[in-house]
Amino acid sequence: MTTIEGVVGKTGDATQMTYREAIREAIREAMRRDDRVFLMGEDVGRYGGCYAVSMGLLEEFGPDRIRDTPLSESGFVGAGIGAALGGMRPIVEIMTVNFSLLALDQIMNNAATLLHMSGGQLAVPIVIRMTTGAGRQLAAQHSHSLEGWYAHIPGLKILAPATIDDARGMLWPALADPDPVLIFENGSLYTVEGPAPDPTATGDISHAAIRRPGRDLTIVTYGGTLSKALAAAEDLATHGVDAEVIDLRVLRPLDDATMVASVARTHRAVIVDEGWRSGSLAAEISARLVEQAFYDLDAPIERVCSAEVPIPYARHMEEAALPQVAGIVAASLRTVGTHA
Amino acid sequence: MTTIEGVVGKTGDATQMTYREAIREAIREAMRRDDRVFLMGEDVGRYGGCYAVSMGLLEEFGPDRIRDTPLSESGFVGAGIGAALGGMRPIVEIMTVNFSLLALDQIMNNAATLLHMSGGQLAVPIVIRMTTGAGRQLAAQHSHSLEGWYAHIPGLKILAPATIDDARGMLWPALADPDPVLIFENGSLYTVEGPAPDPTATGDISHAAIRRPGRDLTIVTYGGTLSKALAAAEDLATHGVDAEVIDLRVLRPLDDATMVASVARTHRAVIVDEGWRSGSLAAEISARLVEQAFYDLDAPIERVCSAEVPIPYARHMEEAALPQVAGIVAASLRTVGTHA
Amino acid sequence: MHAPPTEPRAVDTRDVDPRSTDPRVEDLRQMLRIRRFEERCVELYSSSKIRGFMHLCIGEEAVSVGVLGQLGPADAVVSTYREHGHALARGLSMTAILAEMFGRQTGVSRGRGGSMHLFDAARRFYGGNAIVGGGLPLAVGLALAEKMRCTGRIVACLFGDGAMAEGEFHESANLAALWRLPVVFFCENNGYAMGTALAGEHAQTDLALRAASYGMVSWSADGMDVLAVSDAARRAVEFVRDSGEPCFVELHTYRFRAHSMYDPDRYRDKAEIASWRERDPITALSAALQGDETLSQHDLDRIEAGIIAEIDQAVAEADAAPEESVDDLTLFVHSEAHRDHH
Amino acid sequence: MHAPPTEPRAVDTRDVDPRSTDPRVEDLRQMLRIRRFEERCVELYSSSKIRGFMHLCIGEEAVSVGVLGQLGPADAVVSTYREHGHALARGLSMTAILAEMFGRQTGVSRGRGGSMHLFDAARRFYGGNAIVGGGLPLAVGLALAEKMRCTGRIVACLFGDGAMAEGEFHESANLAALWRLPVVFFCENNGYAMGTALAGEHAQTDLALRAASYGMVSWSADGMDVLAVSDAARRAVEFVRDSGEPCFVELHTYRFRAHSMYDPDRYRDKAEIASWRERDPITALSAALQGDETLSQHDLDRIEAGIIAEIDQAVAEADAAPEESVDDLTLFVHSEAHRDHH
Ligand SMILES: Cc1ncc(C[n+]2csc(CCOP(=O)(O)OP(=O)(O)O)c2C)c(N)n1
Ligand SMILES: Cc1ncc(C[n+]2csc(CCOP(=O)(O)OP(=O)(O)O)c2C)c(N)n1
Ligand SMILES: [Mg+2]
Ligand SMILES: [Mg+2]
Repeated sequence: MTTIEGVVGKTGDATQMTYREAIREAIREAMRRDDRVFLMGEDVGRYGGCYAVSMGLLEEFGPDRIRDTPLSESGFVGAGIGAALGGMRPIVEIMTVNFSLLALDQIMNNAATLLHMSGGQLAVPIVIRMTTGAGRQLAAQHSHSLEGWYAHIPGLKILAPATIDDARGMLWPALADPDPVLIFENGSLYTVEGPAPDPTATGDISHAAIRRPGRDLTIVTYGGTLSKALAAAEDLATHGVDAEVIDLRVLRPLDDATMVASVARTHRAVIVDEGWRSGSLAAEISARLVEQAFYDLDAPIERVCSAEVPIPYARHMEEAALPQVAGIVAASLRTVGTHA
Repeated sequence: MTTIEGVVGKTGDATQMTYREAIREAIREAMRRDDRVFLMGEDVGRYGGCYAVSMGLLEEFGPDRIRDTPLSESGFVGAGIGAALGGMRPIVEIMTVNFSLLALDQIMNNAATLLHMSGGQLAVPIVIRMTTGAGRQLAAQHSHSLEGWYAHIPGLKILAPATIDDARGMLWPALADPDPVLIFENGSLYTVEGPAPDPTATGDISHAAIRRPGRDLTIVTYGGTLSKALAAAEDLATHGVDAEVIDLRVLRPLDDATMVASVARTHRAVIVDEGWRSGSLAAEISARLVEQAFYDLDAPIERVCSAEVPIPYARHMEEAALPQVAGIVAASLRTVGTHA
Repeated sequence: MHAPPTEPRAVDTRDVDPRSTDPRVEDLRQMLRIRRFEERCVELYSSSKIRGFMHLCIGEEAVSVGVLGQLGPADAVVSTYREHGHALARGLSMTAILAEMFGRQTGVSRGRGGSMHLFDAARRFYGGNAIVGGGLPLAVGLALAEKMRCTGRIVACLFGDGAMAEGEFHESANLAALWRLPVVFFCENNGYAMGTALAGEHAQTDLALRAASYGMVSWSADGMDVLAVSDAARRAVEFVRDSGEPCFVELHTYRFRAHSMYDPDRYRDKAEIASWRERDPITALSAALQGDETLSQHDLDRIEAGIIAEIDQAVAEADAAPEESVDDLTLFVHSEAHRDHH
Repeated sequence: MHAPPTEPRAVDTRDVDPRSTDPRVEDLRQMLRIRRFEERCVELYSSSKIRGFMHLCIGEEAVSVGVLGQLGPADAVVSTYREHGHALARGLSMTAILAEMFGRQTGVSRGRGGSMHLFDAARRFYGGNAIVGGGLPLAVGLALAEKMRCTGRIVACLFGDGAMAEGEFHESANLAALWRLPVVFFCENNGYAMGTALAGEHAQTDLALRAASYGMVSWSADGMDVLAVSDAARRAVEFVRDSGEPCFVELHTYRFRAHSMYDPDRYRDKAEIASWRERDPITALSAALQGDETLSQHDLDRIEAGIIAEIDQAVAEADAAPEESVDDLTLFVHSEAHRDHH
C-alpha cells in the first residue's frame, strides 16, 4: 500500500546517494562530531521523519537527541531557540514550510531578533530545516514556497540546497554559524539520486553557483526549479540561445556579485522562482539587478513564478500554476528578442 | 501620567477630524447600517482599543457587537473567519501587525484560501484591521511593517489608507467586498488631523492616487511614508525638480496602470516603503515597472526602505533605520542625475 | 453565498429487507459504505487515479456514522483531512467526492481540493482542513455566528488527539467556553498523531479531563461502538442545543491502516493493531444484528451489493467527468473573478 | 557567547542598622528600591527622557523580590515587558537599566531594547519579551538545555494572567510537563490583561487549576506578601531542583498604576484600586518591621535615602552616557558583523 518512492532512500550503491540520504548523512555526521547537536521535530524519531529524512537516526542516537515533539510548532521551535541560548546546537525540523507559519512569531521575534535587541549579548545558533514547494498534488495548504518571505527577515541566513552536494555540505557550516540559519528542502528533490558527495568537502554557505555558463542570457533560480532552468537552457541551446544558469543557493544574504557579473556579460535576465509572483524573491532579484546593473540590461527582466492562486489539487491545474520548462524557454526567448 | 496624544481623538471642532476618529466613525456607521457587522479584538471594548480607535463604541453597541477577546490571536482571527462563513460581517482588530504573525496561519490557510479550495463555495467576507509601522520608539518587536508580506497572498485585498478621507472611506467598501480585506493603519497617522471627510462619499478600494502631480520623477509610496514623500517633493521643488507622488492606497492588487502611466511621463522612479528593503513591496513595484515600462526608464529605479535591522529603540538609531525625507530627496536627485 | 441548507441526501435502502426498520441496520450500512468506499480508494490510489495525500478512516467508521447522524441538516460541520467518512455520513455525493479525488470539474471542490479538502456549502460541511488544529477556530466562529443570529443551530467540530497539543485547540476551547458558544468538540482519539503515540503527545493523556479544565462539560465514549458513539453524540448535541454552551466528547478509536498512503506504519505493534481489529465496529454490529436475527446473511449480501453498485457507479461517473479548463486556473481566487466569469 | 554567570551585584546595605540582619529588611529595601526607581521613571517619562512603551510593576514588587530572591546565580530567568522589578531584583545594574531606557550605548541592551527589552547574559536574564507569551517556549528550551547538559540548573519563567490564554502557554506547559523539564512557571496574576479583567480572559479563572490539568504540580500564593511569595517560590525552586520536573506558581497581585504610560485606566473601579492599595506590599512589610521593632523610622529613612542616592547617581550616570553611533546601526544583526567590527 505504501507508495512513497524509496522511503529509506538507500540506493544500495555506495557511490550513489539520494538528496534525502545526503541530508541524513549530514545530520548523522554533525551529531557524531558535536554532542551539543540534536534533532527535534514532529515524528523525526520513531516515524523516521515525514519525508523519511531521519530514518534510522533514532536507533543510533536515542530519543533524547532524536526528539519527537507533539504537534506544537510554536512551542518546539521556540524551545529550539531557548535550547540554542542555553548552549545546545539544535536542528529543528518543521515538517513543511506550510506549518512554519505557526512558528513564525518565534522565528521572527526571537530567533532573528534577540542578538540585536540584546545589544549583541544573545546569539541564537539554531538550524531550522523544512520542506518547501509544490508539485505533488498536495493542494493549497501543503504547497507553499515561502522561503522568499523568510529571506525578508534581517538576522536570518536562508539556504536552499538544490543539489546532493549542497544537501550534504551545507548543514555543518550552518550549525557552525553563530546565528540562526534556515534550510529549505524542496520536496521534489528528496528522491533525486547522484554521485555520493565527498564527506570531507567543506560546504559553502555564502555564494551562488553558476551551474551552466552561457553567453546570451542569465537565468537566476534556486531549489526546486534549478532542474527546470537547466532543462530550459538545454532547450534554448537548440534555438541557438546560450543561457547561463545561476543557482542562488543562499537566499539571504543574496550573492549580488555573481548575479551582476553574469548580467554584465549576458545583458539579459530571467528569474525563475516557485513562489507566487507578486512579492516574490524574484522581485527582489529584479530590483537589485536594476539597481546594480541597469545600464547593462538590454531587455526587460522576466520573471517566471507561480500563478497567484492557492495551489490546486488537480494535476493539470497544479502544473499550470507552477513554473515549467516551456514558460522559462518562452520568457528567455522574449528577452533575447530577435535572436531566436 | 497618561501621555498619549489626544486619547479619545475628539478635536472639538466638527469640521475637523483625526485619522483615528475617521476610522471610528467609519466603524460606527457600518455597525449602524448593517447589523451583521461587529468589531472583535483585544481590548476593543472597555479599554477602547489599544490606540483608542473604538473608544465609545461599546457604550453605543454593547459587548456582543464590540467584543473583547482574550489574548489569542490565532483563535479570534480564526473565529472571525468562521463568523464570516456563518453569515456575519466581522471587523477583526489585531492590535498591531507584530502580533498578526500569531494569526498568519488562519489568514493564509483559511481566509485567503477557502474560496478557491472549496471550488467557489465558501467566500469569507471578513475585514481585518491592524496598526503597522515604526517611529514611536517601540523597538524590535513592535515596529514591523509587514503589509508587503500580506500583499504576497493570493485571495486577499490589502488596503493602506494614508489620509483621513481614506481612513473614513475605505471601510465600507471593504465590508461590502465578498472576500477578505486587510486594512493597515500606520500608527503615526492616528493623530493626524484635517477636514472632516464627507460621510456620504463612496470610498474607492481599487485605485492608487496621484497626491502631487509632477514632471521629473515619480515617487511611489503609501501609508506612513506618504507625508515624507510629499515633504521630499516640496524640498525637491527647491532644487528645481518636480516630483510626482503616487499613494498606492491598495497594496494588493497593485494599480499598475497609474504607476506605469506616471513613469511613462517622468522616466524616473523612486519607491519609498517602510518595510525592510530586501523582499519589500518596493521590490515588487520595481520589478513591475521594469516589466511594464523598461523602455521608458532613463535611470535605475531607486528604493528608499528601512535598514535591514530589527528596529532599535534609541530615537536616533530608529530614525536612522527608517526612510526619511533627506534620503528620499537624495535618491530622487540621483535618479535625475545632472538635473539637480 | 450559502444556499439554504438542504436535507442530507438520503441513502437508498430499498434493497434491504423491510424487517430492518431497526435504525442499527442503517448504521451498519453507512459504516460499510464508508469502509468499502475507502477500500476502493486504496485501489484507485494504487492505480494513480487518486493522488496527493490520502488519509483513511478505516476502523473509525463508527465515529463518522455515530456523530454525523445526530446533527440536523442546518447544523454546521468542521472536519479534517481524514474526512471521507464524515463527508459520506453527512450526505455529500459519493460521485462528487470521487470526482474531487480524481481532480475533476464535478468534484465537490471542483478539483481544487482533493482528498483533504472536501467541501459542501449546501450541507454546511466546512471542510476538509489540512492544517492540524486549523479548523477549530473556524468552528468557534461559526458557533459565534449562530449565537449572534439566534438561529438555534449548532456546530460540530471534529479533530484528532494530535490536534489537542496545538495552541489553536487551547485558544478555541477557551473562547468557546468563555463565550458559551453552541459547539461540540468531537475528539477522534485514535491514539496516534502520525507515528507519535498519545503518551508522546500529551503530558496528560486523559483528553476529556484536559478539556474539562476549560470549564466545559466533557466525557469519553467507546468510539468502536456506533451505538455508544450515537448515544454520546446525541447527549452532546442535546446539551448544546438546550444550554447554548459548548461541550467536549472524546471518542476512543483506532485507525486500522497507516496514517496516510505514504506511511509505512513502522511505529505500531502488530499485536496492538490486531487487538483493535478484534473490535472492528462493523464486524461487531454485523454480528449483533445477525445474532438477534434482525439481519440475515441474505440482507447483508444485498446491502453489500447495493454499496458496491453505488461505488461502481460513482467511479464510473467520476471517471467520465470533465476536467476543469486550465483557463479557469484563477477562478475563485476572488469572488469578483467568479462573478465576472459566469 | 555567555560569560560565566557571576553573583548578582549585592545591594549596598551598609547604611542600614546592623540589627537588621533580619532578611525581611533586605526584602523591604529591594521592594522600595523598585518602587522608587519606577516612580522616578514616571518623572523621566514625563520629561521625555524615557520613550516608547513603559510598563510599571508598582504594586507587584513582592513578586519580583520574592521570586528572584530564590534563584541561584546560574539559574536562568525569562521575563516580560513589565520587567523593571525582575531586572533590578536579579541584580542588573540600575545605571545600565536607566541608560537603556535613555537609549544610550551603556544601556543593558546598548540602547536597542528600551524598557521592554532588558537583557543581561552574564546574569542569565533572557529578557524582556514584548510578545505576550513569546518567552514561554524559550524558557522551555533553556530548561531542555539544562536537562540535556545535566547542569542541575533551573529556569524561572515569569508571565502574566493574560499570557495564559495564548496558544504558546498551552504548548509550553505541555512540553515542559511531557519532557519533565526543570522550569518554574510563575504567573503574575494581576487580574487584568490591559483593560480586560480575568473573567473576560479565561473561561476557567482558577489559573493554578488550569496549569494542573497538564499534570504539573501547581499552587497559588498571595502575591502582595513578599514572605508568602518567597516561601512559595522557595518550595517551587526546591521541588524543581530535586525532581527535575516543572511546576507552576500563581501569584495573586495587582498593578496600582495603569497598564502602560499610554493607558488612561478607565476600565477599573476606583474602589477596587483603593482596596488593593490597602494591601500595598511595602506598606505592609514596613509596618510589620516597625511594629515588632526590627526597624526604626530612622532606619527606614536611611534606607530611603540610600535608595534615592542610588537612583540619583544612576540617573546622572545614564544621562552622561554616550549615544551609540548611527554608523553602528547594523551591528548585532549577525554575529559576523559584530566580529568584523571589533
Ligand atoms: C500544523 C500541522 N502540523 C503538522 C502537520 C502534519 N500532520 C498531518 S496529520 C498529523 C497528525 C495529526 O494527528 P491527529 O490530530 O491525532 O489526527 P489523526 O491523523 O490521527 O486523525 C500531522 C503531524 C499538519 N498537517 N499541520
Ligand atoms: C501577542 C501579543 N498580543 C497583544 C499584545 C499587546 N499587549 C501587551 S501587554 C498585554 C496584556 C498582557 O496581560 P498579562 O499577560 O496579564 O500581563 P500584564 O500586562 O498584566 O503584566 C497586551 C494585550 C502583545 N504585546 N503581544
Ligand atoms: Mg490521532
Ligand atoms: Mg495581567
